[in-house]
Amino acid sequence: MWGCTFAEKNEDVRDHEEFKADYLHEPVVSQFSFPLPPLGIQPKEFVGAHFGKELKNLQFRKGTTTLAFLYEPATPADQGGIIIAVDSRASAGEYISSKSVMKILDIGDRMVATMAGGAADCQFWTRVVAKYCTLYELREKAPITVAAASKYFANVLYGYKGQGLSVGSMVCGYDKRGPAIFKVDSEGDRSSLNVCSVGSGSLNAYGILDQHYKPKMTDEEAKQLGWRAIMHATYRDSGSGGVCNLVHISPEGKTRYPGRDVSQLYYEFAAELGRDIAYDPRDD
Amino acid sequence: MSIMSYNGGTVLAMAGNECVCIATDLRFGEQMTTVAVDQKKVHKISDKVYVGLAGFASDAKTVLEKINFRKGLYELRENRKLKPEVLATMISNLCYQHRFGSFFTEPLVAGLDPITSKPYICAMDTIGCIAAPRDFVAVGTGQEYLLGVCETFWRENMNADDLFEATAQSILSALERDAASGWGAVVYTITKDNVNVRTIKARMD
Amino acid sequence: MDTMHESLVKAVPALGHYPQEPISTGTTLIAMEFDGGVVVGTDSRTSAGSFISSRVTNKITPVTDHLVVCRSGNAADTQTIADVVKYQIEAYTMLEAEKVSIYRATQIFRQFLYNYRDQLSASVLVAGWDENEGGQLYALPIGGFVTRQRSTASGSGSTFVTGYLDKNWKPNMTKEECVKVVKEAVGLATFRDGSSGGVIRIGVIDKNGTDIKLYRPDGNDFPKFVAPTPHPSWPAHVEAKNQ
Amino acid sequence: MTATESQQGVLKMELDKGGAFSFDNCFRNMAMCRMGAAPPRLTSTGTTIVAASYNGGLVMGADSRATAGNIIADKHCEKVHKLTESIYACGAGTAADLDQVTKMLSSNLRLMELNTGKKARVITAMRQAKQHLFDYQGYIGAYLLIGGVDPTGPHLYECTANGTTMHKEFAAQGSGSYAAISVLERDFKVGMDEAQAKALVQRALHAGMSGDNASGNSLNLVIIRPEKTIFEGPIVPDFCKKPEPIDLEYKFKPGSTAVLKRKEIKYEIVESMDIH
Amino acid sequence: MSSIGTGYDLAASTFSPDGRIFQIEYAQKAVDNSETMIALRGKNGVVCAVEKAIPSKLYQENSKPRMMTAAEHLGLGLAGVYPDCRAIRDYAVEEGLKYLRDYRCPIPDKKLAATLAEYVHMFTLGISRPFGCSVFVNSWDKKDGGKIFLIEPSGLSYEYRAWAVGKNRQAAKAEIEKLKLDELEMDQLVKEAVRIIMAIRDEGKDKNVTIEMSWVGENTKGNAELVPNATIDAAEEWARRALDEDDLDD
Repeated sequence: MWGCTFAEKNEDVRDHEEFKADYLHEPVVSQFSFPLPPLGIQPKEFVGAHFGKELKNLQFRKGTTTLAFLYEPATPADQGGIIIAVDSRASAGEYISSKSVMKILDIGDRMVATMAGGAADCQFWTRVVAKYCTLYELREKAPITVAAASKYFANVLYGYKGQGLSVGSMVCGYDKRGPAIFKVDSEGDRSSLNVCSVGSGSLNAYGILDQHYKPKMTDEEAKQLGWRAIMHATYRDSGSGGVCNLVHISPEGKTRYPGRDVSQLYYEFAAELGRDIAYDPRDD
Repeated sequence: MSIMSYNGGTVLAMAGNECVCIATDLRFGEQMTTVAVDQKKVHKISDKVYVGLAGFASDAKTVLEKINFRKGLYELRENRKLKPEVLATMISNLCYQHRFGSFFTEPLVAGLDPITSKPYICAMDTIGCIAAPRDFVAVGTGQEYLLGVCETFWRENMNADDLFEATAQSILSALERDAASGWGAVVYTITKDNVNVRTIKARMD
Repeated sequence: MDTMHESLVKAVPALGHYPQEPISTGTTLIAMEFDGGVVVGTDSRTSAGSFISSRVTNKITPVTDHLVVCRSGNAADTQTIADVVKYQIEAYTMLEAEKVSIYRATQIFRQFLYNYRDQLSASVLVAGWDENEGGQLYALPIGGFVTRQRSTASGSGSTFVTGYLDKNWKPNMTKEECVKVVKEAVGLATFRDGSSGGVIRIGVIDKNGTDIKLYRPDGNDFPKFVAPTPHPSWPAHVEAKNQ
Repeated sequence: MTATESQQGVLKMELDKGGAFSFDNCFRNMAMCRMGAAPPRLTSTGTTIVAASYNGGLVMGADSRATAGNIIADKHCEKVHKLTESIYACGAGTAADLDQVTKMLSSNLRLMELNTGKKARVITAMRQAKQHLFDYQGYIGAYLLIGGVDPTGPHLYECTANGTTMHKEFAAQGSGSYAAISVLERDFKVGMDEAQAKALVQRALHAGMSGDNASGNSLNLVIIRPEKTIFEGPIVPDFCKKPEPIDLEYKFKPGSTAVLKRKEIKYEIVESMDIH
Repeated sequence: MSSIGTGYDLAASTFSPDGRIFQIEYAQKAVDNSETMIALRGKNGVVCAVEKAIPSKLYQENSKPRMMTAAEHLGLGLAGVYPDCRAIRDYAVEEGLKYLRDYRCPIPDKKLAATLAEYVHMFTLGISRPFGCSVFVNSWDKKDGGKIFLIEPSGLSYEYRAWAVGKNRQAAKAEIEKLKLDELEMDQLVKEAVRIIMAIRDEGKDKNVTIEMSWVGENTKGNAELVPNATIDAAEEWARRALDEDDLDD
């Protein structure tokens, strides 16, 4: 399996490796493999050619806004850390297939991954990563770093590059090195960022983040920024909507906040500005 | 992607007792992006006759202009008010004239007979096939969701208030599941005395 | 997009889009000249794909009292050709106060078939009688080529019976002999050809006009054939046990 | 622009009021198609239509479902079109085409009746339909059963979109025709009486409606006798009825919908429309 | 042509108060003034003869033929304004070819005559001037025998047993009527035709004239051909003797 083949084949450690292989039954991380079509058929093209790109139940769940950013506490009363905020819509074409998808998936106590792209792809591979991380911690007697977890994730995705996986994930967490966000996608990209947004509504979210983000914020400011950015993204992007789920990861741990209806957020926002957003019926 | 869902938008009409309701969403998009939230798809043609045009926005606009032109010509020639049936036939013929190169818009007509106040609603496909049931019609991206929900929300002989609630709740339900429509909705309740236009609270995502 | 898009013209019955298989007369047409007239014989099957849309079609279309046209190919095309040519012949007959000769009528058919050879799928036999030339039979395959024939077969069923016709045609046949051979040939063709079938229609055109007779498969005078019975399909050792 | 020029302009616009097809959008539509936009669905009467003649008359019938893709676009659409008092046409195919073709036929036949002072004949209707449809080479998707009684007796013709016509004693068309024609082939007899013919047509329609996704809801019948035409329908067969009536009424209390803004449009009271 | 046009003769589109179209009558006059042309139908063929003046010795022999063909089997004899004759002949050939292409058989004489008559008639309706010529259409086939059609400038077309047009048509017709045409063999017919042309010739004008002649009949296998000069010369010789005998009888 892809995850298992990245052991260093260094001459010096080979004996040790062989010994381990022979006498220590190291847990196998994942024996999963996709049954692939024979004769070099590419699944993606095959589905496209034979069922058409228009077919509704083959349009995988897409359309999302996810964001995450790091911040430092502005006052000693604040904790700082990472804010992760996402919408909750799953759509297939114009059809909203779910209004309440949890797009922040746990990887560990202080680590989460967000999902954007194919929902099934994200959920499945996040589970594989989580399993790897757990086994890693059991084996190494120390929690895995965000960098290592995200690298494993990126390697897995790179192995399937070009076969039609659709994943855009942010692995966010607090480890011994501090807070970190790694953006990972199905093209094999992996990059460490302080402010990050992924999904069809990401550009809209970036607009808000870039305007209002400060490296030092109070916890409340940071949460407001997360909600606000998601709300604005869902407003412009028809692929995003529902409620805004928000997670705050601080040095102490992970806090999940209940979902807030983005439509409600928008009405509150408009009221705050005193702007009349209700359509005024015009005469014809 | 179908050209019919490029801009998005949904129109619904329901018939009651001497009243009809016609509801429209307000979104104007370009595929996934919402460009404007003040684009109603329902247009007044005469006092008691309204037309809804869902589909490709630029064609909807062209067709609306053609409809208004023909309606003007009709009133000048015939010197009488346009009945909703007559308007529907007019639009049907207009659309069918473009049978082999159609406008990508599905017209919907709702109104009351100017004299008898008999409600009339109908929907068409892009080449002008009229379907005029007695209960409700819907066109646009949310059509499939609307037809389902209206089956239960519609009742015989509703008065104007009940009809408004049923129409508003139907379109709100459809907007819950249709990503290409929404961002506010307007309901026109046409009775023999007046037309009530109400902007209802809808989701903004 | 454009509503004439290929996918919209094709049949999707499950989606309520109604099939548009072209209706064609996959046909057997047999005809023979005799001294003083012509005998034509046809089957009566009209099919749209694998569906038999009519089993009692009359493929012998009268154009004048002394002229018939036997149609094969796309049904709509051949019907229209017959209609238009009939109209032209009637118009000429009136304008010129003279009967149009069979040869010239054939040439009118040819003009049509040739001018629209790219749009139409039609092949016809023109059979008739006139005072100058007597009984005449012309074959016009797709494309507008004309030949006068003493004995001919066309349509999908013709391949099965050309040999039979070659064997049974002889010079100076009488009307009765011709009718017998033609009927037998149509019977043979419908027996083997999947797109021919139904009843047999035999038309005789001579100086008295046109006389079309119909033979039903359940009638006594319908040609009957017995196909060789098959051998049992069991292997020899199983066959032995069965006995 | 001089006065005459502007008059001519108005005149030209007036003339653009229907009749011939316009091909203005064809190039644009084909270009958009190449850009990858999918064409809209058209309503089609994926249908079962049936007709059978009996001793002296004719029974014709159709289901009432119109479909657009998988949606039932109309549950009670009228597929039995009246052409004249004693000639009717049932249609299958593209719904808009059927409406327009039958409308054209009925007006042409009526005009002819007024001009000649005689009742139109079925064969006239058939030939008009055939020539119109052949002109458009099948692109007008109208499949018709044209039947009626005229002074020469009862006649039934089948006319396809390509312009093929056939005279028949009994016929079925539409996506449900395979089921319907089987029933007709089995049970049709020459010289039936009216009740038998009506029962047969109804049975054939039931077969089509239950066997075909695109047919159903209810059926309409027309019985054409030499002296009188009787229209019956809509008849809802048992298997097309809603399995359970709705017990629970979804009735919203007034005020359940949040209204953000409202406006009232009053009608102008106009005593008479004087337009100068 | 007694009355003067008084303004009603300026175009073929105008009737005179007494119901005549002068332009057509003038066109007919152009034919009446031209050289005499006769056509005779005998037992098994048709001959057509015309007397032609030779205006100058510098002309090539037969430089202005009046006997032409519309198709192999259809002889045309054209009397009147010469360019009009050519135009009619071109049209006739065209129609003949069109018919051949459409129906793969030669155009029937009757059909060509009707077509030409229709064409000529069209020019009498006022759009242009009428044709100033008359056309004999001559044919022969085994079944129907010989046929003579004449198309006049008015668009009239009749079938004749024999006919004459041109300057001395009355005299020629008087001569023709004396013949028992149905009994005449082809060579006899040629001789009689020449005799008639010579008999009606204006006194003292027998210099610088020639006879052009075509025939179609059993002897030509139904093809319309010019009569060979030798045959004409022989016929002239015979005719001269016959005429001399007549003179002696008087």
